Amino acid sequence: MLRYIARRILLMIPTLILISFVTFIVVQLPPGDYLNAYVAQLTAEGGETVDRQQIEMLRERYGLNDPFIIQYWKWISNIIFEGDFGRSFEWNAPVSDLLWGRIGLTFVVSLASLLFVYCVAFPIGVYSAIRKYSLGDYVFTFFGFLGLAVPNFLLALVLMVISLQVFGVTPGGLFSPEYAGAPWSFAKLMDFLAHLWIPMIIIGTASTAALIRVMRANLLDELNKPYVETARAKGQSEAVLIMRYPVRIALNPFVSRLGWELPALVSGAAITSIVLNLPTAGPILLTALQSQDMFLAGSFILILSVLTVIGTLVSDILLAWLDPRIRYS
Amino acid sequence: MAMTTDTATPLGPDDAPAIVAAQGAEVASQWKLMWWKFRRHKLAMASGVVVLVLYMIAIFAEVLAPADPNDFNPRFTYAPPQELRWSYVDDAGERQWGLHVNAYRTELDRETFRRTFVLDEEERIPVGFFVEGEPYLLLGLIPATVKLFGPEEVGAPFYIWGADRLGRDMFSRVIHGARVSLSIGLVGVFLSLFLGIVLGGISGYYGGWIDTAIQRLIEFIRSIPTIPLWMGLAAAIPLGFHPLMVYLIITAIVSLVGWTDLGREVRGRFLSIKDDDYVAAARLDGASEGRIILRHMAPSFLSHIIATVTLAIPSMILAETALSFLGIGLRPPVVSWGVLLQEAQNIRAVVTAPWLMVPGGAVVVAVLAFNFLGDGLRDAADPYSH
Amino acid sequence: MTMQHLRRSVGTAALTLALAGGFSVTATADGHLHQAPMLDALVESGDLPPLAERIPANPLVIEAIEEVGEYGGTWRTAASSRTDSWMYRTINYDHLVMWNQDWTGVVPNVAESVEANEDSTVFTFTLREGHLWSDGTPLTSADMVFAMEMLRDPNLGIPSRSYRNAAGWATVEALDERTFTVTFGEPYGTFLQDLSRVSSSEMGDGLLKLPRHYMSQFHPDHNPDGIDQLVAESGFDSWVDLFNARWSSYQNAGKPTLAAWVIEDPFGEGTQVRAVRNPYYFKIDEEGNQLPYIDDVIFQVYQDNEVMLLQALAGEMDFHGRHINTVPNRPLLADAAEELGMEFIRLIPSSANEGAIYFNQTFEDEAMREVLASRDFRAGLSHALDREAICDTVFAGAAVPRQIAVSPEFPPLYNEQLANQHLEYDVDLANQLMDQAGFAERDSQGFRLRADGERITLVVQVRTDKQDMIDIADLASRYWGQVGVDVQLDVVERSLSDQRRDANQHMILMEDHSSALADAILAAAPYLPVDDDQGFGIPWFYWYAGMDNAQEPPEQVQRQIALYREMGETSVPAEQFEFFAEILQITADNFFALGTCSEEIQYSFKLDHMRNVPDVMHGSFAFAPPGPYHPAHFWIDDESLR
Amino acid sequence: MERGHVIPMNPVDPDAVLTVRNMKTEFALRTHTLKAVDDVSFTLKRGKTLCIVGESGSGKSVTARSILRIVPEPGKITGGDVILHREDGDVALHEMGDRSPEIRAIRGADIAMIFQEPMSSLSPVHTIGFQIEESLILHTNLDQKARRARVVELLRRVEIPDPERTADRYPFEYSGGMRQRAMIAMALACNPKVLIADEPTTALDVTTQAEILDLIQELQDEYGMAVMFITHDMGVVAEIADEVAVMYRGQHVESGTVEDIFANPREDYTKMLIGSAVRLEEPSPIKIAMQAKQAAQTGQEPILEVRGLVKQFAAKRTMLGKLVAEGVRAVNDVSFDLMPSETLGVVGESGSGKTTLGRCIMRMHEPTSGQILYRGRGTDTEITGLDKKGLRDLYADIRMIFQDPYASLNPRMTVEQLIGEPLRNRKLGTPAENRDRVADLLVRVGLKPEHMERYPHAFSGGQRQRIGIARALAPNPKLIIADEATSALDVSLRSQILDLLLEFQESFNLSFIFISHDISTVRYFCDRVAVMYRGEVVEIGNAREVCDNPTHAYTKALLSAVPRPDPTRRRIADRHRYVAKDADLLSNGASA
Repeated sequence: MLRYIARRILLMIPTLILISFVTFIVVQLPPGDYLNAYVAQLTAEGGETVDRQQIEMLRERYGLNDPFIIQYWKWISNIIFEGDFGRSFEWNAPVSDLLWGRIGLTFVVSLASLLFVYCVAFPIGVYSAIRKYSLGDYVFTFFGFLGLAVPNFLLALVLMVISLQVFGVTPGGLFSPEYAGAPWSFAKLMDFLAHLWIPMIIIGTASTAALIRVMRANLLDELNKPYVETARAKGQSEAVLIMRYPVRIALNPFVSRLGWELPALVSGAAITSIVLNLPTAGPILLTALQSQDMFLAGSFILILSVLTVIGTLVSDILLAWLDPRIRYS
Repeated sequence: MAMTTDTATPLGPDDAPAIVAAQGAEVASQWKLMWWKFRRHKLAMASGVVVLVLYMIAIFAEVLAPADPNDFNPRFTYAPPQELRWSYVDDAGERQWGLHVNAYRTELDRETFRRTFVLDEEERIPVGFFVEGEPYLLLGLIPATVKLFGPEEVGAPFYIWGADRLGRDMFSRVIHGARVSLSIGLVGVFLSLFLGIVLGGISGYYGGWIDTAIQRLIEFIRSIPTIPLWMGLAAAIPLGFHPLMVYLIITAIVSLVGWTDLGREVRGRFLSIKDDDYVAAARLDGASEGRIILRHMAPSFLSHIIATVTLAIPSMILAETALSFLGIGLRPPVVSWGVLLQEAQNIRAVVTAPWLMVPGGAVVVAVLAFNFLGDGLRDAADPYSH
Repeated sequence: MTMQHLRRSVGTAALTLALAGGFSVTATADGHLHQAPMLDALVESGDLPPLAERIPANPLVIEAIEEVGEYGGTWRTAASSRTDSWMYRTINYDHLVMWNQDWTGVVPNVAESVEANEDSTVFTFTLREGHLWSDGTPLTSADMVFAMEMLRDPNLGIPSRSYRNAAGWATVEALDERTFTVTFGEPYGTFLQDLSRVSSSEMGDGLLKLPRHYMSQFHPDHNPDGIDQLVAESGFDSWVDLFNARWSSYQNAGKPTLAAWVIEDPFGEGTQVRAVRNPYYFKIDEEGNQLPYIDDVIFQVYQDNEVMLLQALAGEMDFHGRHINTVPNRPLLADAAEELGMEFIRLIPSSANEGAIYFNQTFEDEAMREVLASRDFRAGLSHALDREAICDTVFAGAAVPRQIAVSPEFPPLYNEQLANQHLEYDVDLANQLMDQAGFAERDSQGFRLRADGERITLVVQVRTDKQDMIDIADLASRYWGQVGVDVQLDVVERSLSDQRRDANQHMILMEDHSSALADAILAAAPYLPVDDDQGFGIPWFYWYAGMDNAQEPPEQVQRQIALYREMGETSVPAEQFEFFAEILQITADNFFALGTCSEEIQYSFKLDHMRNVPDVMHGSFAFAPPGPYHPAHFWIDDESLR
Repeated sequence: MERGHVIPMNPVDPDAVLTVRNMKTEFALRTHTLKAVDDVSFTLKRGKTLCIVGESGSGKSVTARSILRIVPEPGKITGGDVILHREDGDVALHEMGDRSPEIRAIRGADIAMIFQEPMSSLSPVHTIGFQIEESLILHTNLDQKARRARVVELLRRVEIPDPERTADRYPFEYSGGMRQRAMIAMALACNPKVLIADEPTTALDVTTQAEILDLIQELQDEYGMAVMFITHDMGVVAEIADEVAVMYRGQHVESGTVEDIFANPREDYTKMLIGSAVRLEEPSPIKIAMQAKQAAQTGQEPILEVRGLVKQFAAKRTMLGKLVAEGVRAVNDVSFDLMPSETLGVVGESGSGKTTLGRCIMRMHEPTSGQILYRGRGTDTEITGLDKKGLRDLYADIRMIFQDPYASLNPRMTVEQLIGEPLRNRKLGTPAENRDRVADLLVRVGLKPEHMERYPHAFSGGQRQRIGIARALAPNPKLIIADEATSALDVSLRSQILDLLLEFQESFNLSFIFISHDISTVRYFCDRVAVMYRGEVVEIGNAREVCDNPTHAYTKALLSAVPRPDPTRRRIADRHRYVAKDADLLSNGASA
């Protein structure tokens, strides 16, 4: 088992290198650099004028004139050797100061949605496999797809307006104002959970349908495998034998999909966060990309990707733990 | 299995397979069998029809849309939908038949800066079929002026799905939006299909280190959260580009992520088929590599690919809306469902002009239809399985 | 309260702003000072010196707009980003001088008085005696000298327009503890006005944003020994990054300020910025109560203005005047107003134009420039637009047709011709003008041709972040199509748009401008090329500013620039207006740019319980509402919220 | 129909454990209702074995499942009585609901069942131990320790080595034989009165089969349970049955004691079944005739010479060089000659490398070393040296018939396209000519020309194999490699197909390499036979000699394990055993 994990971790390395490289290309693609955006933003509303020669000196200082590969190397080597993600131009702060809190919340939200999705998809998947082509099967399938079909951002906005008009509260954010600044406490946690469910559901709806289908399909394959009959011939009761054998086995692909769901959910979280005004990676990433705050944007994309790669790894390990065939080969 | 005797299923080798039951099945080709199997899938059938209709709409948008999607009208900003009526009571109190809508009386409230619209029971705008409209080019070549239906006098206010903030006809806009959104789905899918088949095919057919490499690549692409990737790439589009160019690039971006699923699918099929006896047999029949792949292998996974493709289209459509929402997708004057939704993406629309969210409905319908259709196709994809 | 003396001694044009009679604390109504209850405990415990020691000998006494208020409460509002001017205008508008409330001139604020010399090159400021930073450290001329040094430091690149002019950076000299001079190489008559406005950088009045005792530790020249360690601890790569991070008021709670509220929860992790009362604030009301009345200000930070709007609709915004106070949102707010007890405040709009269309007179392409340079052609285009329809459509009637011009609401600079020439919708006239301009020839599709037989295709560059402009451009292009002019929209992200503009690559540029009132003089770009915030002659501006890629402007434009320079020599508004009126006349004759609509209705909103907020304000960005109305003396008339 | 009552029913038969009367089970298919079990009656007696024999689709498995009421969807038990005679009185199973606790109390406790696929019948993700223990949990109230002890004991009883350890292993770590033993252990867990064995040995090699059959009989003697043994193999029937019930198309054809049935079968179908089994016991008459002819013409040189052929499958490694699969010598230094119009049989158990050998000759696998010399066309052709082009030509001379008539015919091509493929690829003649040729071939293999437009799915297994043969014959080959060509077919069909092949051999004097695990077909069909074991040819020689008095120990063991369709000559019990400790672990159930 340990060797298996070790091997998978080794295999991650090239992927990670590639990711970091592509990430940097992506953030470098847009024309111009941060300072152009900066000047533009300053001179907006007929406000500031900036000393062009000062800007040039800044450009020198930040090495924005260096060739791509050198910039990349500076960035990545700092990350690897010093854990220094560079500096956010726009925020005038070390990227790492901005990064972790939001990444953390992003993943809390994503994982919460993941949990939600699986908790919903599993029973429904099992049900619609066992009651194949029953009314319930169709109904669930339909709502599953409905969730998939409604764009997240639209759903988010409508939900917010409704909750304003019906309950008179704005569900935006992850904390109530009184807790926003406060340090973590039980009360804050409660408040957090109270805010969590709306984004959780909104983000979740998109993936549920797919997973229901996966569970259903797999279970259908398993349901008429001989070993089910064996168990039946033993005198085991339907409910127990279905959960113990086919479901247990159909679980594997269901779990192995976990790794692929994560990126989707993180993306969903990014968009939804913008509408719901969540302090996650999404909003800040968007602005960072727009203002070409490349180290910030780059680091966000990088970390998100790395974490999803790790998520995939975890799901693989989980799978190996679930399925002896993988574990022992 | 080598030595099959009858297991639970009563259909042993010598009961001729169940599929033969249908009339003339002995000479029924794969596609016929698939069609028979698909036909039994009612929901899929219905969805298939819906999809067909949607594409018809997209193709003949000019004919179906009563107005030019970009015709604005200051007097009818945020005009609510008009009700199509079949009859009315004339001054003599007689019920008269005749398709019409009622004109609005509208005034601007200087305090709230809202236009209030009151249906004018008196003034009727007769609506007809195949009426004259603004001239256009059908399919981009045939000059025509006829509209399927619309107000009999050109330019009379006619907003059955309401108007947007510039007083443009939502109905016409949604119809024209279908063109871009649906084609993005299609073009995108074909781009990814191309990538998927080429890379997945190579990967599956040759295997070995190429396979491993391509698998890594897929794994890698899939491990990058799509939205940030799109944000980055889309932010990189030179915005001076012609809208059409942007459209193509966006499609490319969307499919750049989408192809991986297809890649895996194709590879999977290739792997499973390439060791099948009948492929070996074909080789022993002296068939060339090319013929083996095209004549012997392709048909058996084509059907599966088609199903997968169908299931991939909705995600493309949704991706387009997501990009537009982020303001990094298509832009006006291009009219796509995504663009329309972005314009509905504000409280005012939700509260005071809900009809602006009709495009959302369109997206939902399209996505649902494609999914159910794909489902049906997938079930029918292998007519030889019992 | 304060008054402005315009003294004209023979042959000299000088200006002095001072506090009449020099108020003394005892002069307040009951002769006693009062402080917020929340501070009493601190004073008793000795954590805080008594009030008398905390405020200047002659604090600035604010005459309440409505009434003397009561202490307490939170001002709930919102912001959209770290660099959101709404924050500068509400809790940070304490410059050396400030606008007076009717926007006729400038009055002292942090400075007790200021005096300009004859040719407006030297300005002498006097600080208040015993004025303290929010951490209790005295405010002295030394702070000013240090600050100027920092502003000039080429390593840092701190944006601060006010202390630079055509001749470059100002120099600051300390005469004594409280008096110092700001000296410019060239006359800078509008210096004090410039100083009174806010800018889109949080710096605003730079001299007051860099407290020496705090910032000096981050500069190697002043802290040679400690700096390296500080950098190391901070996680930054260089002292520059560290310094630039530390001068930002909105990102570190630590930095002392002179403002009424001190940032406590800065930008960063959370979704809100919180500022609490500054116990050393230098303003009091007529009854000797130290301001501010309101305990703290909370800005909810939003990515998406729609969500911000929801907060307002939920009645969770006491007073707000940015992002969401748009015409499209008006109906929603109006609906909610009833039950929320919301009031609208009329903003006197300063809108030179919401859709100013600049024709690049210095466009590279020969043949095309010829087209753009034809006044008749431009006039023709102008007549081809049905502005009534456009403004009605895009602004729901909240904007009126006008060329790029000073608003009638500001008589001293209003120019009838500039505002209304070529305004009426007249397709025939339009065609006639363009024909006689020499572009009568048309191609098969009915589009007009240039002299060289090529089709005229106007490429209009618009910014993505301005939906109104995009709509206007979209509609305009249709009208122009009707007179046979082919138009292509080039919707471009802002920074790219500016890059192209500065590289003089644009053909036709669309921008929006305030500067329709007193601010016309300060942001004169729409009228003459003294800044790059315009699209008709970027190289002319380079010529004016003596930069590279310059082109010599035509004679009449040179005349404008000359007049502008002359205007710079006086600090007396009335005189400045005379010069500028002449400049505007030339602008009208040139007609390099045509306008579409200028907003007539601007508003912001507040809840009833928010008191001392005027019901009419100047809306111009440069005027920085509500800054000049002393947000420090706004108060919340609702027990439950205090 | 009255056949249901062929066995005179004696309700008070003291030994009767289970009585089945007029059982009916139907499957409602989309198009018609299939009577899978149609009015079947029989009795199971204590300590006796009832063999239900029949070909595919005869409904014997459904019968078994109907007893336990575990008929799969859309099956329905529509009538009949099933009565279990217990000490505490009779129990009417037919009155119980499919999911009722009553029936569940009986399943696995009174009546246990073992299935055909030892792999897929066990859950891959649960330990063998647990899966056995489950029955104990369900039907006994032993505590955990006791249950564990019982499991170990059971495993030991069925001769699983080192049961304490192996109990915690997963099925995929067991070999086919071991799995089936484990299944048996599971069935025996609660000392059932009735053991229903559904083709328990079909998927196993003969030697393994022999051992399993042994085991079952031992256990039966030991516990005195009644065994209902379902099989299609008359040999097995002859070996173990006390009574026999023959089924055909869901109907109960006839039954009686095993001796009666074999000695004087009444029904034609039974006769045919036994007949076709017995025929395979002797060389085909056609063959004998041919051999007589060949004896005349001597001094020919072989059409195919194989010398020192070796196939080493490379060990599989990951990118990081981790060993995934050990390398194996599937074929180890094999040499033989093949004369024109001669048939060489290659027998061996799964994993013996016989299939690999065939594929190496065709270059479907690249031989690691060795020579393959083909003399088919005047000149000598060194097959190992041929390039792609050369191979294509070769494939016209050497053809292959595949094992699985379902997998080897592309379901998406018409019969014409399938058979015409080699002609078309070799551009032999115009489409029209090819069409006639296909028609002709169809007739020769006993199908009709008008079948040309049909697709494979329209044909039964036997017919498909005929199509496969037609395809092989199409380009007038000289040598045909038949890999388990008849294994997938019912006994009655086998001899037909073999005879068909013999006809062709005669008329086109073809040579055959006939790969099979089934000794009887080899004896019936082959001139010479090579016995393979672990990649090596342990014995090669005249088919009859090898089959009747083998020299090599392994061959002996192999042959002696083959059940004969003759109840009077039972011999599996006293068969030779070839001692190779890990032989069991090596054979993996299904043949390669």
